[in-house]
Amino acid sequence: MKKVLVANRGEIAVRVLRACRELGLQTVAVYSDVDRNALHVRYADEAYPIGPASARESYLCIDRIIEAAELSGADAIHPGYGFLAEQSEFAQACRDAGLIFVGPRPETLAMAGDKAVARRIMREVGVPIIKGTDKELSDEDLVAAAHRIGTPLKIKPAAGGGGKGMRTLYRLQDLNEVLSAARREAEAAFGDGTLYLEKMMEDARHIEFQILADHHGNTIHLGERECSIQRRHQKVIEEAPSRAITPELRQRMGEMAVRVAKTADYTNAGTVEFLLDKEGNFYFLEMNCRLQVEHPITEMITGVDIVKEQLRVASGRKLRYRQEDIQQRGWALECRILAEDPYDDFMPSTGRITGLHEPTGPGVRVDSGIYEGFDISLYYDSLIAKLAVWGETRGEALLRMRRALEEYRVMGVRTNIPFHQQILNDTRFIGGQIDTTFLESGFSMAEEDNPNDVEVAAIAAVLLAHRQRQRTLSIIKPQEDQSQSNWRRRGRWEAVRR
Amino acid sequence: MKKVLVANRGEIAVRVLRACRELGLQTVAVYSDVDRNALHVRYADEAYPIGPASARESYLCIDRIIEAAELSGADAIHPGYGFLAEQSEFAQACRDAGLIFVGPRPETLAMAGDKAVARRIMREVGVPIIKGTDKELSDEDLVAAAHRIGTPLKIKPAAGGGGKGMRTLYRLQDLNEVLSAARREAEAAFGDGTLYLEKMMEDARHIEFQILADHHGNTIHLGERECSIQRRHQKVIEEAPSRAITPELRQRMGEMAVRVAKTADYTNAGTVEFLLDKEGNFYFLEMNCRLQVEHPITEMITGVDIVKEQLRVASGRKLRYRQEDIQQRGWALECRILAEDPYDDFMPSTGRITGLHEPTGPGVRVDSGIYEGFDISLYYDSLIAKLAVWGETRGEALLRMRRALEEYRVMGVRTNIPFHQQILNDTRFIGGQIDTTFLESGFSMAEEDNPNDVEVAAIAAVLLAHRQRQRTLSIIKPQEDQSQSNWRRRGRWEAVRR
Amino acid sequence: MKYAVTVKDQTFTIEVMPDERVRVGDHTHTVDLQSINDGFLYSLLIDNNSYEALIEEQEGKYQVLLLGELYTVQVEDALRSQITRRRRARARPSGRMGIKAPMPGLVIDVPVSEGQEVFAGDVLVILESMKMENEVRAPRDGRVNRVQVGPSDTVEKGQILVVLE
Amino acid sequence: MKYAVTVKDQTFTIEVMPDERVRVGDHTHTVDLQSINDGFLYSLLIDNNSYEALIEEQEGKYQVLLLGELYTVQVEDALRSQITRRRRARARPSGRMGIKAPMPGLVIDVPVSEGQEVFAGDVLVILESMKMENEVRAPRDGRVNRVQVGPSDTVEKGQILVVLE
Repeated sequence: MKKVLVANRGEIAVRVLRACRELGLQTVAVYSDVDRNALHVRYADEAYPIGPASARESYLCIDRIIEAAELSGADAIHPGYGFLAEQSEFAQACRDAGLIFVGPRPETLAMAGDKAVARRIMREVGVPIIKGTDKELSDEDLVAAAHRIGTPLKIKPAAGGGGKGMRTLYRLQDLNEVLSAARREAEAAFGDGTLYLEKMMEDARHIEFQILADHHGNTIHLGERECSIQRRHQKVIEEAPSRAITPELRQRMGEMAVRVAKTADYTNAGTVEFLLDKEGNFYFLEMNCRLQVEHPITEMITGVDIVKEQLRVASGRKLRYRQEDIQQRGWALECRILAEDPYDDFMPSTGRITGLHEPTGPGVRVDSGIYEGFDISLYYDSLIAKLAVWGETRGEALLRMRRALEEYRVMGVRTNIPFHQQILNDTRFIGGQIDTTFLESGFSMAEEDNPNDVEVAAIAAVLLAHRQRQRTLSIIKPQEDQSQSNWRRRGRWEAVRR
Repeated sequence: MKKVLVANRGEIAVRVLRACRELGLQTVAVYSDVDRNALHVRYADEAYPIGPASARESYLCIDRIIEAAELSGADAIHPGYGFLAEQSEFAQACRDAGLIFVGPRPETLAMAGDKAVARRIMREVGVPIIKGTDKELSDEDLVAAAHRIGTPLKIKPAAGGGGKGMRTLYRLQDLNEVLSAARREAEAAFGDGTLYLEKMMEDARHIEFQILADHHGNTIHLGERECSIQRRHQKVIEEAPSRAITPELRQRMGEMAVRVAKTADYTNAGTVEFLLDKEGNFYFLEMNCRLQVEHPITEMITGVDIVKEQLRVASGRKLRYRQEDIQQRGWALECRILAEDPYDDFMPSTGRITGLHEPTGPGVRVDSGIYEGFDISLYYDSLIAKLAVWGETRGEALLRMRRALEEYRVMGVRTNIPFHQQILNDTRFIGGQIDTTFLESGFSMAEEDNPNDVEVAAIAAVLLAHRQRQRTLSIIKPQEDQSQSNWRRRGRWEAVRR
Repeated sequence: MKYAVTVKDQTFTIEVMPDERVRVGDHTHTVDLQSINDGFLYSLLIDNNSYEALIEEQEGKYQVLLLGELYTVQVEDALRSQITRRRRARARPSGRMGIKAPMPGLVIDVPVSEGQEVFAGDVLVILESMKMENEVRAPRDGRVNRVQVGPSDTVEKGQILVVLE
Repeated sequence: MKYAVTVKDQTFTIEVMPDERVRVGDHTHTVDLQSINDGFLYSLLIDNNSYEALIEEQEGKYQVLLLGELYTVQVEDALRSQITRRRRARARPSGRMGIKAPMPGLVIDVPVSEGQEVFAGDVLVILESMKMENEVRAPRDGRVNRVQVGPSDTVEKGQILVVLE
């Protein structure tokens, strides 16, 4: 393996490019028309355009990506997460083109990728699963199954991952509407509208185990991540380890995760997701056959560079670690930084990043796909960066995360940073009393304000207003007009340059 | 301890403020007139002006800092490094004002702070030292001593630290000139022109041990740092651990470092510097009675937050670690990012930071005192940031550092980043064959160029020139004039606002 | 210069004095507001307390993001504020109502047609943005007067999608 | 449009063609230069190879920082370049020479006086900048014609400190 094409964009493409570079591998980026100046294009050794902005015509186009790999002479493709990462057709196309696919075999993807089928297979080898459906069903059969299982229940895309396209159903009469919306979204996001149902477990935690497996029969786990803080089935904050996991439970769940991976004949990095109830019972949810968004927190507590290990394993090497080599140290937290406005119902926010100051310093890691001057478009995921921190204890990590969030400044688009800040100030979160309903039950953006801060905000606004008024009254009026027409002219110049 | 005043500026003030914030302590910054918008002022809860730009009238003014502490109700002062950090008068003034000084006792500072005296005391308790002088001497006596010791020799400020004001003497006839320059610089930097001499050891490594000591008689070390890559006696790149140190040698040197600290009745964090020759003999150089610039690499391999431990120890708590709790993991490197031009004899470079992109991602830590829009002035140290990386092995750390340096973009001032990049490409450095003369003997900024890169540079320049010419010829001429006058107008507006 | 400053339901009378001071009620504070990098970011010292705020002006109001909280601040000339308030009281929403796109996006579906009766909460338009579907619902009962977009149209934030009457 | 481009002692003839291509010698390349954030930073694609360069124009030359190396590039109209070169050859240094400050700083000492003979390497001025002393030395033998600064003056980079003759 000498040259790796990264079939992705944004922070994860940058993450993979960094790993390649640190291994001395040459790198190839692919990009859609709106991503010419994206960070992954800037960081790669080579870059190939693969189509228009719409992901269906670029990042989801298997042919164009394989073509770019052939043009560039790449001998491997890393798919990142999302887009084509878990599509067995893509892994198969790589194999057919003689390219190493940095991920599991196409056969594994086909099996595990259909979450409904995966449920059945895991049940058969003794992995506990939640009540639900476990094969492709027509709408009619799904309706029948829903009545059998009862509400509340989850409707999930069989081809899904990352919480996309999931719906919760509380009233059976909403079933038809919810089914068609979920099918449409699944089709749009994964190119496959197959759905399955799962009884919703209340008061449960989302616990997942990171798996590494090589082509020589070695499979290990790197411990758990707790991902219960979710909004609309999207993980918002993750941590590792979990407060709910004792060493004994870690060992049992870890062994079960390894069994799941071995059953799926798994290779490369993957994640086994479980729900854990209050009694310590756990249930297999699904297997994510790719690098996970939240992999950095596992890297921070184990010292293992998961992406580098993916590349090594894919090139045929043995795992560098045995299970007993994996030692956890300290505590890590991750906040997903999304371009959405927590003060306006989490509406996506697009536009140019006009100012950016990312937190740094001890114990802080930022995986970012943006920079000052970059345009956030509406075409792709709203995840613009991940902020992860490490601390010797959960307490230190929490305080460090608060500090880092306070330092974070993004101008030009709205972000969910204030949302994270409020979660981190919530006493239940601080106490570790969390489950997957945390954000839906009883948590809302604070209404109560510190009276001192209200006055500070008032003073800040009045000083700015006063300054603007003074400027308008005296010298600066012409200056402002000038700068506007300047902008307009620059717009014209940009148009000419293209 | 509830509120801490940080008597410093730049990256180290930010570092200390972060630690305070993460411990829930309130923070107070002090600032000179040119630092109103500096990062440490922005990050602190409170900020007090203490005088004009010149450090002598602000950051070195004990009275003004004590006054700010009293005005703000701070109960502790952290001095950072440099400025007043090692001045016993300052520690004494804190004590007299009833403030906790986050550092050793004034008595320890007075003793260890005179490096010449410290040499004598350490020799007396059996610590090996290099041939030289060990008390305050007149110029006449220094000349006599120099003749006795012989060249090459080092002329060092007794009150010094951080390599400032050190000179190397190769020819005795230059002695008078070098002595007066060294005295002047020492006077300017430390307010004390006392000098001492030390025989220069060739082929030696600079190895230092990090010490932590509490007020209850517990003293431990956190292992070594290798700081042999120096230019004009300024450390440029540091690493931990050192390739030259075996576990057995680490134990012996560590025990000696602890003996030095105990002899000095040391409390808080400090560093014991040694020279290590090729035969494995080591010699005490000096004790740095403060937080060290390069402390992050020790933090990265031990997991100990040294600044937080400083604050805890200063408030009277016991050390949280015993010697056997300290486990090293992996390898860390640090590059000091300086505002100086490696292509123009390392001349200081000042001006406004017009663009900044700091590296992030796995294993990368940046401690920065700047941001886009900040003005680098000529009044203070040229250290604008520290880039540290961690890897499982030295090889991984090296490759990661290269990757991070490639990502680093500073616009508006020149930096020594290209210098670091070339050191990291040097085969001797990669092989770990380094000593304190590394940069002076046989290393220079590369003259040889990759022919492909030469052509790329030519194409880049010609495209820009062509674009500018097209612009001048057609539409853009008025635009350029406009934007210039716009700048001028903005300058005027700034003047009005003040 | 005196201003009436409203944050949520609180109104402050703040006097900006010429010498870097403000008076809020009976208290006088020394203030220093500095723009950081000519953007929306400001460093503010009030009597040696250091704050940092992102301030954006939107439709005459100031959105102040301070310590993780967003404050919408309205600043009016103290004299004129009474007049404005009276004028505002007169303005009333008309019977016709344009439903705006809450974000930029691609129209996936418009499950209503012109002339159709709709009830509050009914889905009017389905927009896709950043890979998520978002339903634009009717804020009140009414009849669809005009449908201004169709499937696969790209819309800007604030663009009118459907007019209700 | 043809240019003569000089980097160190190499000269390339580069033709910039209208369709995002350049010809260097016999080779034609597809190129795409994009300014990142309107600063000095550029992203450059040459036949799908991705580079990033900091480019600053200084005194008619381009300083290109690429992959940790600094290249000083001179770009001339291919036709005019010969004329320029001839003209340059005629220009010669005069006997009088202004010694410029290599950086901004504070003057600590000027150990020479007007009329004094100096030798190459002698210290003319001691400047302090960023806490380090820097000695400005005579680049050749000569006599001090004028001393234009004194101790505790603040000087800008490029300002003439001393004139040698």
